[in-house]
Amino acid sequence: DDQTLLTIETSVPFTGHNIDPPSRSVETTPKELLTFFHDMSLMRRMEIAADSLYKAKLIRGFCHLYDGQEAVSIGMEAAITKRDAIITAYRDHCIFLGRGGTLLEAFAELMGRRAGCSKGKGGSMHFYRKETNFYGGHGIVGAQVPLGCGIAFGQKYCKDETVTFTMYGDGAANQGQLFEALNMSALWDLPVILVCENNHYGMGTAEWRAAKSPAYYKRGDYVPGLKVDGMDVLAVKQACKFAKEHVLKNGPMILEMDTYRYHGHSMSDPGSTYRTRDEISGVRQERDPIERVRKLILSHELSTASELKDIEKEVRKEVDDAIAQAKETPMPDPSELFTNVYVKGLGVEAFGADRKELKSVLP
Amino acid sequence: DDQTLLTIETSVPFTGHNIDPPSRSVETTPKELLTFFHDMSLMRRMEIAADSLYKAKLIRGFCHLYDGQEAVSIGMEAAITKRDAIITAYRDHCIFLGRGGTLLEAFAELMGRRAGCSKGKGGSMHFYRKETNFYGGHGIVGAQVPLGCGIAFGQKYCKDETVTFTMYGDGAANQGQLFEALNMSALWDLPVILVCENNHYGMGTAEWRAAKSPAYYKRGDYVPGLKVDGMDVLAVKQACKFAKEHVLKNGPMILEMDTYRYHGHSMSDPGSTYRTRDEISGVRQERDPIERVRKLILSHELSTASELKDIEKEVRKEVDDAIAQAKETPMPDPSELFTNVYVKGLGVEAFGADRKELKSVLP
Amino acid sequence: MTVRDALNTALDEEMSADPKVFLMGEEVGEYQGAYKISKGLLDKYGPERVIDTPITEASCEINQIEAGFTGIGVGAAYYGLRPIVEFMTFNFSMQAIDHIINSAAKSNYMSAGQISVPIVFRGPNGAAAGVGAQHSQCYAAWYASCPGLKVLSPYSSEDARGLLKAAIRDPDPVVFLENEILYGESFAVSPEVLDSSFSIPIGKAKIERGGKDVTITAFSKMVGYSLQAAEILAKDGISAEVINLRSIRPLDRATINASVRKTNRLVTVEEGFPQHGVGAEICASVVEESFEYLDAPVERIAGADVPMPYAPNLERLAVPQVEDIVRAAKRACYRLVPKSAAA
Amino acid sequence: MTVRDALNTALDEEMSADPKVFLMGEEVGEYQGAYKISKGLLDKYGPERVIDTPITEASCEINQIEAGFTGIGVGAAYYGLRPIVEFMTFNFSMQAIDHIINSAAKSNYMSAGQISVPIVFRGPNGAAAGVGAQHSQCYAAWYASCPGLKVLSPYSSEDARGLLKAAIRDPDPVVFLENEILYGESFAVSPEVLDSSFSIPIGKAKIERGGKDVTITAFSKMVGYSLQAAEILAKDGISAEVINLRSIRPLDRATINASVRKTNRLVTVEEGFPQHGVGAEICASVVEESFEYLDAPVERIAGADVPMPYAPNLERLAVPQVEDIVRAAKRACYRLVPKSAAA
Ligand SMILES: Cc1ncc(C[n+]2csc(CCOP(=O)(O)OP(=O)(O)O)c2C)c(N)n1
Ligand SMILES: Cc1ncc(C[n+]2csc(CCOP(=O)(O)OP(=O)(O)O)c2C)c(N)n1
Ligand SMILES: [Mg+2]
Ligand SMILES: [Mg+2]
Repeated sequence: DDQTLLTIETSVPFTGHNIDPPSRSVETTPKELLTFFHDMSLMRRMEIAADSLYKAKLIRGFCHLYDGQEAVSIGMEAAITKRDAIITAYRDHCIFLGRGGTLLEAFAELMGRRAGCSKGKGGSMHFYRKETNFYGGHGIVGAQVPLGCGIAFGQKYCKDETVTFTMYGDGAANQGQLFEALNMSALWDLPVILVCENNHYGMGTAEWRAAKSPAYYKRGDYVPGLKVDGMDVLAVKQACKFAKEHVLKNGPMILEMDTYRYHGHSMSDPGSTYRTRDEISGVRQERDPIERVRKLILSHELSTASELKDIEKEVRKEVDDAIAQAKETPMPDPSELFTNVYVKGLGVEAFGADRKELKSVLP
Repeated sequence: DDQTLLTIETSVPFTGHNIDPPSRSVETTPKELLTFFHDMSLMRRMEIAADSLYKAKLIRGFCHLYDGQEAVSIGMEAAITKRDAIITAYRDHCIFLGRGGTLLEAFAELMGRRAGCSKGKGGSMHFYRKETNFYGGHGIVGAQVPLGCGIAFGQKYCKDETVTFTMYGDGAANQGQLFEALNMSALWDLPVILVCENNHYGMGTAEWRAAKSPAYYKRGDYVPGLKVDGMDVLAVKQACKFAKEHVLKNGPMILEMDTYRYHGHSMSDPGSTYRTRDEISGVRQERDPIERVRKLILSHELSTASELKDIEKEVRKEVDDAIAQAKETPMPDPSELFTNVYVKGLGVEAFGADRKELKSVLP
Repeated sequence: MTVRDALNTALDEEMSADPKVFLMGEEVGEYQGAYKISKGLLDKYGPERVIDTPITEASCEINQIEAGFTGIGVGAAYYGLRPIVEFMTFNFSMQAIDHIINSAAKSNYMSAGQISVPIVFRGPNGAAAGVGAQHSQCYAAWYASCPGLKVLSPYSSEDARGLLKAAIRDPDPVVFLENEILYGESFAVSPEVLDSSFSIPIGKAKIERGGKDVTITAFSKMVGYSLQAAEILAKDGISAEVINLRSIRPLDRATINASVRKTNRLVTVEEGFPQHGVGAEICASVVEESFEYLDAPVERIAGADVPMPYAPNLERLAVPQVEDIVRAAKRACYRLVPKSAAA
Repeated sequence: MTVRDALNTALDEEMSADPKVFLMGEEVGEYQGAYKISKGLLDKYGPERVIDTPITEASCEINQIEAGFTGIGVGAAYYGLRPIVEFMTFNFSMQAIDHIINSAAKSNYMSAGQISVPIVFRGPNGAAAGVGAQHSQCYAAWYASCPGLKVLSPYSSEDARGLLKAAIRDPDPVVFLENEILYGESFAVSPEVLDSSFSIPIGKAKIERGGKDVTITAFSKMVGYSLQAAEILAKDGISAEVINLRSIRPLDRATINASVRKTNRLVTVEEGFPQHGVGAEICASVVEESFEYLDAPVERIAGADVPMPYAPNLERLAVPQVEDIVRAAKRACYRLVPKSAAA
């Protein structure tokens, strides 16, 4: 039935730095695999729909899509609980979904509506879900790494026995503050996992052009690291489970997830000038995280091809419905301009562009 | 005679990281050893005199002394030319002297006189000597490291076949911008040597409390490093010669100089609360850089004990004379308040504290 | 000529005139999303002088490590090169601001003139569209508060060419604040502007439109808005003089004060946060030097005093609009009584 | 009570009142050169809550890695702790300023209230004595330009205690600008101030001395100078009202304007650079709200518009002196005609 234990080998072995890697054999269940399939398909579909909405000018500004990288979010969530914390950069839509956010909240945010997860005030780069310990959504490359270490500091301070996953890209991996934060986290044994989503490009820059040493799992020097196939959701799950146990006892660790983004960096980047179409289609054919799970499900005969197609259809409908709903939701009330500047506005006056025309007492 | 070649073993072997270390046998001459003795004694004496002047309130603000670390400056200078560049932090008096600066310029600067190397405008932390490629004198911990890499960038850009030594402390070694600069220097093969003067404390913090890994010569990860006895002037010379050749061909390298500061961090720090008096006197007795050279000179019978004493007396006089002279030099003219704000002041008005009382057209 | 082309040709000509000029930064060569200010320069000057574009294995890109690459740029300037450091946007300059202030602005002074720092820091500044709170800040007031820096902000293609050329030739550190939204805008330019010897003196404002009833000061995109406002005001019989500041530091106090002494009324316009902003400084300067000439309170139009919201309706409320300027000018001319509205 | 003790007792009481409050920073425990604001707290609260002092192998010091430790502090505040982050001086906060602005000040807004950031950034700000250009900058105007931050600057021991306690209890990010030279100064305090429940409302200025002829605004060390100036002015028959701003953001526009409406004259005093400074903002605010009450140009006293020189004679010229304030006040009262001196 649904809960039968299956043991499946990861695509490739883990490679460890200063640590013995976990086993390649991962336990799962039919139910889990089908959930993976559904959830990753939903993410994929959401991102593709965001692309269309952007082109239709319903989303503006920067918009960074996650399709291709879904296994990282989903595998990570399968290994941890919502009491554990996650923080990431601007490529945050799917991380939000993985943390329990809804499609409606996501689309409404992207369209700047008050039903959005940040009431339309954050936009694509600034999704949050504090109730499940998702701390955003940050636009400054690398800044989320010390922030994540700080959340882990809080977890340790409060003796919560939980951990923080702080996600960053291969480009961000060269930021100095990462090394500062890592040193302190190691000195203080903070329960933090630095998840480097190595999608091999930072904007248009290939990893080897941005880093003398693109072996990101080793870049922590004295901090242990693990290289993981980030396109294999079971490998991600295994690695995150292993890492969570490790950091609770021993302090920080780096997980380098070998992954790939199908879309360009953001909506203004076709994503095809600095890499070949062959490279992209090669990854799609050989390493796609959803197709890998589809094959597993079919080869273990846990479901039929047409049942999986039905799931995909259903996913498509979920997404379409959410978009339709989001479109109906109103823009934020103009008074929201002046809310949330502070938690405690102290009754002070704040000004609009023309201070004699528009001002408000801060709540 | 003076120029006889002597071959002397370094105190301890070099330890390499990602590189084969140079030989322990260092070539020198009687003349060189006597010059080392004189120059290091002069530095030592200058710093001790600065201490007195500070206590006499003739020097104000921050004042960081270099006594104990003299071999690093002297050994480095013996390996390079004045066309090579040096940049350091605030502990810069002796580096300035090593680059050919005079005692008068140093003392006058410390006392804020116009004869100072920065005309009294810089103070203790901001000595410079551009004519011999000494780029200061920086007060922000770690900032001089990318700056030094930038100077090396200039050297490479101009095809000057010279190198830059950028000096920083064990505390500074944890600064993120060091890792950023190192990555770029390695990608661009810049001719830069990062000289970590590990005096084992950053203010009152022992190295192991500030760094998870205090093996600073290894902290460059993919960048080669060498650990050097920084109290052995010949070892420093050997390492710097080796490093200069290496970086001209291969890009950056780290030299960790194991050294010690006798004084407190700055004048407000007695330097004895976070380390034991035994530790300090142990270093003085066993590793003092000047005493080491004295012993070499005596054991090789290059000079007599009393001749060396004479040198020390003469050094003392040089210092006293310079101080006397410096005391006679005037304060900067008040008009200097408004000079050097820009190279090209564009004839703009700049203001003093009361703009209606004091203003000046910028030169 | 677009502002983009104006900047591009200015870079090109100055690089061709002086081999010590080189570009480094976050403008990404192969990447289509970039603003393309340095287009064509790599081909022409090679990877040694356009150090952002991956062409050979020896070159690399230097995104997102601002502290490090800015420090390297400043060091190269110490050595005597003339680096042009590009920030993808000035928001990211905060990671490097210590080098801009402490390593670049103060070195010539601390060294009594030994270590000059001929460097230009450039890139888009301030609000773009829909990019939210972390990507929309204006840094004009911060940088221009610091002695040792010169701070320029072009509006038109003439400004962009003339000021960038002046900035590159200047021996001091210059912060050059562009505007993403203006890059694509076209402005007519005279043949003189196209001459390779063209440059605009640093520290001088330009009267973009003469007028006698009210002075409007602005920089960057807000100059265009102010000109539109002046157009509208003219229809109402108000003759507005529009001053394009061009240089925020040094600030052209003389031109501003002379204008106010003529019009007796002042409206300041900027997109940045109001407190301690450029408008506040201009107001103080006019009060200090021309108090007796002022016939009405100085009117200040600025970005709303909130982080930039994403939603388009809120965003619109957060930045000055033409009608805000018109309204303020009318108030200054006592054609309107101030309303006390609440949002 | 000295300002140092005022700060120390405030920290102590707030830590004892709320276990979520903890200290991290560059105040070095065993190191004698430090300012000793957190003296005794390590012994009392242990290394888990005073995270700068090496006692156990598990603790460490966090000097000179400002970006990293500030980010960690802000992250801890996201999680719900109440960190107090100490900078050895605010000059070093530039390396961490991106976290103060982008990670701390804007998060509550961007997340529509989900991610509040109850954190205090504190340490000495501005000029000390003889420490040169890189160690003497005042950051009041920069930080106070940013919505999302609250910026306080105490003068007396009462201020130090009351404002620090308020800052720690406040749910928003607070930048708390102390002054090294004031640490050792003693002020008489009332029993009320010593009560552990004492705190001072954020956003309210204090009239330190009533007067009717001229208003002098100041913060931090300059309040003392202004009081001295008022003393001297009194002897000349000029009654000066001295306003201690206490809070730079929110700025207490109401108190300032009410005072100017009474005195009709204003002198602003600060140690920071003049352009886009606190004085400029106060001038703009008074011009906006009380233009018709002003009988004389606003007088602005500020740090000289140059990097801080080291030599004592130049340094003295670079920061406001009591006589500058006296002179400006007299000018405002038309007791002096402005001189046009050149240095
Ligand atoms: C400090 C900073 N510098 C530059 C940028 C501009 N920028 C946005 S995304 C990005 C590339 C980051 O690449 P990577 O870390 O690999 O993440 P990915 O986009 O691949 O997920 C850059 C340079 C920024 N947001 N912040
Ligand atoms: C960015 C920054 N943070 C903090 C300081 C204060 N500070 C001055 S010296 C110092 C210690 C540096 O120690 P180290 O690098 O070992 O050099 P040493 O003094 O031992 O030569 C600190 C923290 C500073 N100057 N700059
Ligand atoms: Mg990437
Ligand atoms: Mg040290």
